[in-house]
Amino acid sequence: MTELGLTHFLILSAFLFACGLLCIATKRNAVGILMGVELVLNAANINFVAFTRYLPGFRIEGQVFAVLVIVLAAAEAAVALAIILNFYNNRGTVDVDQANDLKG
Amino acid sequence: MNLDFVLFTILATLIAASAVGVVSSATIVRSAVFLLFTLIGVAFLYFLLGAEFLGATQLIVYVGGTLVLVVFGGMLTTAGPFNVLRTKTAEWVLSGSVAAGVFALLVSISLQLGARPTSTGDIPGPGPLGMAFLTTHLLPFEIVSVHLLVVLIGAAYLARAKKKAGSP
Amino acid sequence: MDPNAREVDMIWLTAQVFLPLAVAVLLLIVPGRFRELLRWLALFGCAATLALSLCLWVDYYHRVLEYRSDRSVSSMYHPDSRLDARVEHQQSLTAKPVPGPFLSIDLVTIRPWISQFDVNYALGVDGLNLLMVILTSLVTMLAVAASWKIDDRVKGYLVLILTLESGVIGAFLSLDLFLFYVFYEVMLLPMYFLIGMWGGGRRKYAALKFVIYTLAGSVCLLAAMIALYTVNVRDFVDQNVVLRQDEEMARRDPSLLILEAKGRIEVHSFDIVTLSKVGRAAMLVLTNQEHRLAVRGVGKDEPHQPAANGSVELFAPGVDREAALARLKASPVCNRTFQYVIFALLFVGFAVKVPIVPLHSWLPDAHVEAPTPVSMILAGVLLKLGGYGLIRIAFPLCPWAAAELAWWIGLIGAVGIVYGALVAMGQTDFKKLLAYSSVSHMGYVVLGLASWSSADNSQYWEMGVNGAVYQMLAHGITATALFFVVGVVYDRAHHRELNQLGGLTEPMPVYTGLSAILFFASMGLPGLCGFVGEFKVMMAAWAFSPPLAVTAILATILTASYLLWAWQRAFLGVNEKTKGYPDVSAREFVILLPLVLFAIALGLFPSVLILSWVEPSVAGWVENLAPLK
Amino acid sequence: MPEFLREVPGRLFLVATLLPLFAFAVLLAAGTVRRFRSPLPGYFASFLLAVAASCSVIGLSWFLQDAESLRDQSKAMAARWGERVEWLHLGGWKADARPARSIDLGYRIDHLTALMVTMVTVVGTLIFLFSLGYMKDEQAEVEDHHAHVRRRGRFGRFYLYLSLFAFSMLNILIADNLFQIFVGWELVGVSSFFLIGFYTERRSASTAANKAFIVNRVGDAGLLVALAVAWFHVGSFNLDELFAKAAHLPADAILLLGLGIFCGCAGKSAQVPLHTWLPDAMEGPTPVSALIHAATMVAAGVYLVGRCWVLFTPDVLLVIAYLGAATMILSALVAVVQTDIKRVLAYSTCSQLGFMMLALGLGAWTAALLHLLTHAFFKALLFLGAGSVIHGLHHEQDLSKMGGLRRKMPVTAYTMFVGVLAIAGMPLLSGWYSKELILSHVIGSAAADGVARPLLTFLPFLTAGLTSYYMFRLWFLAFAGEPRDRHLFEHAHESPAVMTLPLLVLAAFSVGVAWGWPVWSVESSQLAKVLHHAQPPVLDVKYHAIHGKAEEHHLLTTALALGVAAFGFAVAIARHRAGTLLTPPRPAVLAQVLRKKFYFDELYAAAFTQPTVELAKLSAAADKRPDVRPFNLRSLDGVLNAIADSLVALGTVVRRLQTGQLRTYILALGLTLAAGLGILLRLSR
Amino acid sequence: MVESLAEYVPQSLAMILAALAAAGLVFGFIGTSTFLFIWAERKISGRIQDRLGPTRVGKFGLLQSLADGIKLVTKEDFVPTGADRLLFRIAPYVAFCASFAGFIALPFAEGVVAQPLNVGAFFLLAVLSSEVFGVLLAGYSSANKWSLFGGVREAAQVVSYEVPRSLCVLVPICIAGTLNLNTIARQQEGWFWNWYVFHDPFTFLAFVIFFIVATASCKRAPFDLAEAESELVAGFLTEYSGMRWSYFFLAEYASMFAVSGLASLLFLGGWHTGLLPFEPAERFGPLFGNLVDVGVFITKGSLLVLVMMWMRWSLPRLRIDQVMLTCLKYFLPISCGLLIGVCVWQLYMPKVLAEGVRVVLAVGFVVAAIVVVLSAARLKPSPQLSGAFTKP
Repeated sequence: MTELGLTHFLILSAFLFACGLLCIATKRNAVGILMGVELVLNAANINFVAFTRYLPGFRIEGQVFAVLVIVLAAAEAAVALAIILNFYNNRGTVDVDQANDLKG
Repeated sequence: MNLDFVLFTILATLIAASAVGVVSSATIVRSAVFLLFTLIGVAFLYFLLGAEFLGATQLIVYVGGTLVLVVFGGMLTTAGPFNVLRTKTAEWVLSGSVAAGVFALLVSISLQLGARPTSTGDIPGPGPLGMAFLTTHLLPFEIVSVHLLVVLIGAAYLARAKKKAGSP
Repeated sequence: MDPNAREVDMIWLTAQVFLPLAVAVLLLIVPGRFRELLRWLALFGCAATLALSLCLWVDYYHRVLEYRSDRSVSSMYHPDSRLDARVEHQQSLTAKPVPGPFLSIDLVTIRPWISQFDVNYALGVDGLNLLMVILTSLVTMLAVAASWKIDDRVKGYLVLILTLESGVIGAFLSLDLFLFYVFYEVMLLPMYFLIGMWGGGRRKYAALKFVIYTLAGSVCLLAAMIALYTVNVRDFVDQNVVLRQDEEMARRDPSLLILEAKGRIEVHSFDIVTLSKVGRAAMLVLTNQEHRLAVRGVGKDEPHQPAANGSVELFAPGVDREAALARLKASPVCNRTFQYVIFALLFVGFAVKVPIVPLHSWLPDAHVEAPTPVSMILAGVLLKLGGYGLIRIAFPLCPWAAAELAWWIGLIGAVGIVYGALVAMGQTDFKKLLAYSSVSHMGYVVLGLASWSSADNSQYWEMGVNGAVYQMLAHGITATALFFVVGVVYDRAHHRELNQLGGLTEPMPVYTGLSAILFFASMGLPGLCGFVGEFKVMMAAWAFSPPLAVTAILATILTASYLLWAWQRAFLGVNEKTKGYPDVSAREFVILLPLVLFAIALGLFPSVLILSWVEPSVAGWVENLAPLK
Repeated sequence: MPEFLREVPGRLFLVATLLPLFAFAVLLAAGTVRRFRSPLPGYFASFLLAVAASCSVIGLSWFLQDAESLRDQSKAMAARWGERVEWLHLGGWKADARPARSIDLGYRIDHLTALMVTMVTVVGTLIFLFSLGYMKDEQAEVEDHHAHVRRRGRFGRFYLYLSLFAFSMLNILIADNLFQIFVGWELVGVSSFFLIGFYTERRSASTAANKAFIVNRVGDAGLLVALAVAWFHVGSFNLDELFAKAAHLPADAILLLGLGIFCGCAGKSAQVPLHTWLPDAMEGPTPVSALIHAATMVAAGVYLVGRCWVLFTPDVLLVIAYLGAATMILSALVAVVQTDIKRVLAYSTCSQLGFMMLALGLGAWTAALLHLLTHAFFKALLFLGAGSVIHGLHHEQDLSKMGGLRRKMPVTAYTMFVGVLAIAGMPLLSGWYSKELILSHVIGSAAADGVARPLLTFLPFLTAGLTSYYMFRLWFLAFAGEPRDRHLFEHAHESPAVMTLPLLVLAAFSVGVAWGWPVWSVESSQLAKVLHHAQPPVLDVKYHAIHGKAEEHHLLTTALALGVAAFGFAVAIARHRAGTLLTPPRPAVLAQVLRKKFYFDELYAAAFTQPTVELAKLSAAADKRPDVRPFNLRSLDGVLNAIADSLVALGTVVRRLQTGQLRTYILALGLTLAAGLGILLRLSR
Repeated sequence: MVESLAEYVPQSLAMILAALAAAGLVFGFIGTSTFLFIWAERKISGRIQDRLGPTRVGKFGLLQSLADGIKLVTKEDFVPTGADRLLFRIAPYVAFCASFAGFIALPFAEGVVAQPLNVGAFFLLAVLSSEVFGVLLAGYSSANKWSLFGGVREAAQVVSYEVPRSLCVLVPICIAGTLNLNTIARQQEGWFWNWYVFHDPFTFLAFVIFFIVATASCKRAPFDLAEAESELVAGFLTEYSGMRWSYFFLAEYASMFAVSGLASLLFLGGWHTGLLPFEPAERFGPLFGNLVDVGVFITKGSLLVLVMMWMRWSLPRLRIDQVMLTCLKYFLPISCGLLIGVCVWQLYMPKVLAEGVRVVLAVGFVVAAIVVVLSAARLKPSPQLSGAFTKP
């Protein structure tokens, strides 16, 4: 295990993913949830780049995907923030527990 | 025990610790700071893996752009100084166990995956990447471009200052 | 065959299907305030569609007569009238573009559409669906003419009707399950809006009910379709296709031996003709008659001269019979449950449309709430799609289950006849009464189809199917007309309550006269169109099961009762309220007259007008299935 | 004579058949032209039917010549007097498979057909003529006193229906196959429907029309069964083929075939238990009653039984005989108490038809059909006479208001008296010949078999007596004695010549149509001899013994028949003298039963009509209930709605899962992910 | 360097050592230059404001910065009540680390770079843009509303200006076809008209805009809205004192030099003099040549820094809305247009014409500059100022 390999990155990414999940699941602040999403996306990206490195078939594709993910994450953050701001304008809070209009 | 491994260990520790920090921080800006470290760590992880372009992109887009936006948003929407929204312990336990379960499963899958023979090699630089974007992966590239345009307009629309009725 | 004929077929059929849609698009461009222009455009569009289908018909009829008069080919004129023969030819052309000499009276076009899923753009005309297409275009044209009074959102209304026509014609003509399904759904939406936006008081309820029922039916259809798609049909399609796939596979994975690859090839298809062959083969296997399964001769362009030794040539030329048989027996298609389930799904899918009794509940609502022209289309055309689906899809695709369940299907049909008639008798709403009479009349269609007689008595079955087809046509004519009749009186009275009508004879003599003919046509009076189909069905049903036939025969009494009762209540007697009603206007007369004339002409000359060119197709259909039992 | 008629003279009859159809078509087309009510349609239709009548008379004479000259050349005969054309082709498209089957249309003329067509066209022409006068009112606007409305005249429409009827009736007669007969069967049914319901404003009329059609449909259903059996077992509807193959059919098939055909005939000929429609059918205009419900259509049943006699097994024949007897006696009894002039005649018709059926059932084929022909003439005469009376009395039909009318309308009175005499079996009048023949056959069969079936032996004589009684009763009530309603009497008048002329002609026919030489010998009736040619050959063989016995007891029969008739006449005249013709029979129960026509209508209403209507209402309710309550499980629609409702209820339960809390969703997502990963792991192992 | 070290010590150790050495050098350069720049700034401001500036400590007041430094180091490290202590403390380091990291990829001469990167330009932009984070945190964690305003302004401003800055950087990169700064500099070897700034009118404009935008992103006046003494006390710096305060200044001056260095690398020929048509390192030997190169590079960078200072004391501060407006409504579209323009130029301009334009542009600029300088030299100092030169 001392030789650096794919597994290490995958485990790191899994940890990041779990943290992201936990972050989304526990934060009540909408911005915090957004951060959790970023963590999850980063976890995915780590995987992509690790595959790029360690799997010959992914030399380009892994990077392409990682770039796309980064770009989309930025876009997502922008839209999410716009939504959050709107929500804040309407409700005066960013507590997602207040955002229960979809309650069945 | 080579340098790469050591560097990886350091970076991984940084990333993991600050990720934990993100989760456990009570205030949003602190979370953001920890996230900053995570992201930077990830960026350096890319450098470590040889994906310089990606690392730089991660820095410029995530750290310089996204995260600033996030913090910005956090500041704009915080009702009072260092506002804290707490979650119940039960929820923490529940979410924590789910996350732990997912982590465990992912790790076991990772072990299986990592056990397969892999090969290393240089990662292509920005040139081939750009070529790929303009040739074989043109469609996703274009989709993302359009997507960005839509996001630009959409975000501007959503966040625009709404004229209150009565105000000029 | 003339190689250009393929292109010609393609153009004809495509035009037939999409002409109404094109007109609809044209209407979209015209600004909504030119109402008269919109109406005339739509009418001309429908008339053009009708003209097109009549051209097809003239051509088709001409060829039928030609073949029949030409004794030198008399031995083969029959096979040529079978759509599947033509389809096979066409498919082999798609696989290997070497046109061979071939004579056919059917029009077929097959083009790859979604080749990943083996979906073809396959349209074909034989007697069966040509009849339905003509009926559709006629009824739609009259419906558009009947819509002249609709002033509310005329443009959308006309566009929807034209779209509907496209969908219906497409569904009638398509030879590919997937394409059929697409058109089937295309039809659904305009109908929903037509009922839901231009309907009567409870239109939303009715429209929703219609959609839910139809969707439930089409979901069944979809499930069956997908299940059938999983069937490996490699032994039934042109072997060039298999060869090509073999090469492809070997190229992709060089480690695979050619032989090994060949064993692994799976060909899937949505093609109705191919799948029906599989169905027939499965039936032979399931009835322990697998020794009769045979491989078709190579280069035999006149297919299926029924072999003297009773063998049924289903496997494509060049197939190893033993291997194919083994593959067939191993595949789930030879599983009884599979067959039953598929058939049940298909049957339910179409039963909703027919509608067959426990599934008919949408029909009265939809009919009652729909505006008159839409009711006309609904009764005249859409119900036929169910019957047509049973003929074209449900029976050929699962012949074994159909044969096993034939008696029950017949029973359902008979029950439908009686039940529909009884419920109709209990109605006081004129339109509802007609709606239930549709249920009753379509029961004859089911009964006629179900009279599966064994090989020796196959003429009776043929007669039954003929009768079913004719009954659909007749019902198309009479129901359309009767709904219009109701519409006419509704325009004057603004209600449809039978007990408050009455005494229409005196103020509206011409209307009464025309209605009388239609009523009696619907009742099955000899000399009018309703009789021929019912009579044939009864005769066929007797050969199949006398109790069912007796039920159907006795139901004629009920039919007479409720129609006469309605007649008495609506037209006879004295009613102060109806005294001032004007007689039919010129427009109404012009709409009713063709239908009345058809009702008479079809009753007097069924053979010359219809059956002489429909029957070859029906005969081919029966001849495919009857020898299996 | 055109060439095409000379080659195939049978076409004369075809022309005779199609001429009314032509009239029908022309009138139908003209009907769309508004305000079409000049007398023209009547003249047109009458003229065409007269042409048809002359065609058929010529045809008859040619046929009789041919029948003599080509006696032994059945093939040539068939070629000259029959043709077929394929109407519907079925199956058999393949060169190698079973032969094609087709439903053919065709005609075949034999003695019976020729005579019947002639009778129908001649009687029809007379009735058409009569109607010109009778329906004259309809040429202008009409005040309907029953329904109290003014309405347009329907002169053209009347002739439209009559023409359709004439065509359909002739179609039945000339048809060479069961299918065509069925078609005609239905068509006469529908024209009868329209004619009975001619006065559409009257509820009774339209109800009677419905009743007639529906009861006829019951009969037609039987006929359909027969058709189905024929088609399945023989593969053809052609009568000759059916006759040829009848012997080889399975027993149950032939039984079903016979019963089915008889069922059709019973419906058309108003035999018990399907007889109830005929009296009600008198709602139509009187010429219609004369034409359809006396002379022709109702006779079609008898005709068909005669036509298909070969197809009946002894069992079926017995059924026919018994039902005929029942019809005969029951109707006769009911007729005794009727006071409506047309109803008396209607029941009399029923009774006479039963008489014919009985005869057919017993094998008196020639006699029955002879009676059919003679009855057509004198019953048409009687009905037209009644029509004339009604016309003269301004649509008053009640016998109890008439009386002494012979002074006001002598032609009608005396022509009708001829009719009464004929039906009562006055010797040397046409009715006598046929009745004598039948009764002698009855006696013959009784003598041959012993009095095995006493009812079948005695009832005909009883009926003969009753017939005599009620017919004379009718005449006396209407024409003899003093007028019972002064006012009515004052305004009564003799009918115009266009109406009395047909009466006179028919009276002449009623007297002499069955004559032969010597006139006093029943056996020498010319008409019977001609008819005898058409009799199925097997009959002579089967009933040889009976015929012998009948010859033997001929005088006895004559005496008996005359006796009962005279007795009936005597009773009638006695009661007339006593003025008790209108008093009901003594036991009040009997009177009630008779007045209620043996409760048939009530029985049917209770047993069939009401239950069906109730069932219909029940099914309608079971299909859909107007109230849309949730979980209404008592109707199909309700069940479906209940399913929908329960789905909605399920939805309300399931929607609680949607907390609206983001974190819940994320947890669910996480769990799903974990589950998915777990499955993945499991699978990859 | 790593290779030569690796001959004596293990590979990994050699790398660590090399990294340490590079870090030390960079840190040293930053410290030294900051001292000098602060002195220069004060001197220049003094001159521009018609006064002398520091004169007491050392010759020309050269050691003034050192004295200030000592003062700052000895000041109390003060954290206001209610502040987020952790964030308050790390904010200066974040800011400084970002600027510092920029130097990692900044080549001073051929191969004289801490870590040669293929995506150097990109990396430089990336790390420099993250400097804003420190400011933001500082503003937030101070629990002071002026600070918060400053931080938020800074965030908005920097994030916005980053876009035109990156676009302007792309202009020379489009010509060079690489992100490697070393290569870009090498491509501008030779006469000064080989500099990308004179490549075509678009690059010329791009340089101008880049310089303005870079000034803004270093939150230098007239874009120093984050501090804005007249409005926000001292903006994000309000609550800071001592070492932490000085880290911000280190960061600011470092990033000033970093962007100036980037500008000179991208537009002004990097370490090439522009007057010698050859590579000094090849002609004068690696050591001397590199020294010359480094000198040239530092000179160029410092000159640009001086221009920034000149601008600071010459122009009034803009309002925050004007700042944003300038960026979003003018610089952004202009820089987009420049990017497109330079691409079109490269693709469709005939070679000869392009060369002509380049020479005309370069020579014209130089001539214009000389004319301006000469005419400026003829100007007499103002009477008030003239007194300053005379000893009191």
